[in-house]
Amino acid sequence: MSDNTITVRFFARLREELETEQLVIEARPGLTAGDVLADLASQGGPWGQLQGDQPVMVAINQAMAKPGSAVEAGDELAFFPPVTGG
Amino acid sequence: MSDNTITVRFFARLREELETEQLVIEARPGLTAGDVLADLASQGGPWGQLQGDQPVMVAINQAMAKPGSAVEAGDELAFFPPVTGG
Amino acid sequence: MISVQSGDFDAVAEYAALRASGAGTGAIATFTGLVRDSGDLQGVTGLYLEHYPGMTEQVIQELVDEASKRWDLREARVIHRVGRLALQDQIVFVGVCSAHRGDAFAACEFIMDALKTSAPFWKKEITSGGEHWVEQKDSDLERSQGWE
Amino acid sequence: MISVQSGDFDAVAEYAALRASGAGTGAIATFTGLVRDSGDLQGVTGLYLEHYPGMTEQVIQELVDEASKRWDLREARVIHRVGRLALQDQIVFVGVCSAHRGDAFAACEFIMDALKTSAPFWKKEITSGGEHWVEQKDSDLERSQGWE
Repeated sequence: MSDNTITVRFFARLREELETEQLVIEARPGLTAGDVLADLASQGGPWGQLQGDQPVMVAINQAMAKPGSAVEAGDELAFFPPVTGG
Repeated sequence: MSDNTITVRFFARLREELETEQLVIEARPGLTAGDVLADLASQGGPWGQLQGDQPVMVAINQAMAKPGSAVEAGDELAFFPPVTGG
Repeated sequence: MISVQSGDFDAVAEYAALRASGAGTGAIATFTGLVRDSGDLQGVTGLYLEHYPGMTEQVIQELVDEASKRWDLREARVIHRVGRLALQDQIVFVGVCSAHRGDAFAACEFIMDALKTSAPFWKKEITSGGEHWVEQKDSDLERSQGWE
Repeated sequence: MISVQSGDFDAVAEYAALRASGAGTGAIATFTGLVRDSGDLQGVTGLYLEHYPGMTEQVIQELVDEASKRWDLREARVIHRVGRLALQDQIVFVGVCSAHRGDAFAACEFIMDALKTSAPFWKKEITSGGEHWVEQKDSDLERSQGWE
């Protein structure tokens, strides 16, 4: 991971529908998980669902977070559907 | 079991303290489990506890019963302390 | 399957039997009780368990039937040992399977709680200083009454 | 002991490990989840389970730690499988031991309920007509919220 980037990971239905397991974005001051969601959703197509009706869960550095949580350079940000284990 | 008798069984602490596992009594019209307890308790000594402070449970023909339950010829009557299994 | 026995049981075989109960089973809950060193007296070295042959098995069957009415149960297996047991020995096994997790947990706990308060078993603690019959605990009665 | 693994687990060995947890253990409660044929769609032939390596294990550890704060727990073992599973395969195992029966039941059920709503696992149902990701059930959320 380079100095000024954030790794973004997708799981399960999102990973499949976005056809993306992982991507890397630039960090910027004041960036939140919700900003990243909005940026990605603005690409349209399947990405639009990141701001759609279905809930998207957020984790930062493998801990549950919220759309308002700040993300910084070096962070691992993840988006996924509500969990359905067990 | 003869025609006009009731078998009385004791378990656990009662069996040990009464030094009796089983005895046979005569049936009589209108007899209840409580009457049998009273008759046995009147012998005194350890038998007194059948009408003492500690609860005595009653079963008739291997089903839980009450002191007021009727016992008839051929029945199996049992007295025992509250259960402590598991 | 209900058994009151002096010999040990094989929790492994019991689990295998529960698992074999059919394609609709999604949840298996089991409980095993062991003899432990913290009874009413200090220094417990073992237990002696007595039952009322015939009545005990019948009461357990009624508890299982009651659980089957309240919850979706595919199979229930209850084993209770009697006779002399040492520390860490297995005393009791209750295993149930159901389509649903909540039913499996509830039925298993219900049967176990009811077993302690309704089935004719009596437990004597054996200590270095002697033996004594265990008294019924209010906490067990309360747990069981919580189901009524 | 917490494990997320693609291979099957041996409920027998897990039970033996729980039983070996020490002389203060009086109660062992276990839960096993199996793949069953009654999901959201008819004709389920199997499941595919995905997780978030690293985060999943950490979340499960936190659930076990939380259970240890609430109840007397001697040992807890949690195994969750991932990858492709067939009907009747074992998916998840939660086993706990405690001095007390009530604590064992409560901790086992709490961990299992929380696992379903908090740990990053996603389940896809495989049917003869295709595959689809399972949606979270309100009933699972409610069960878990009951513990809060």
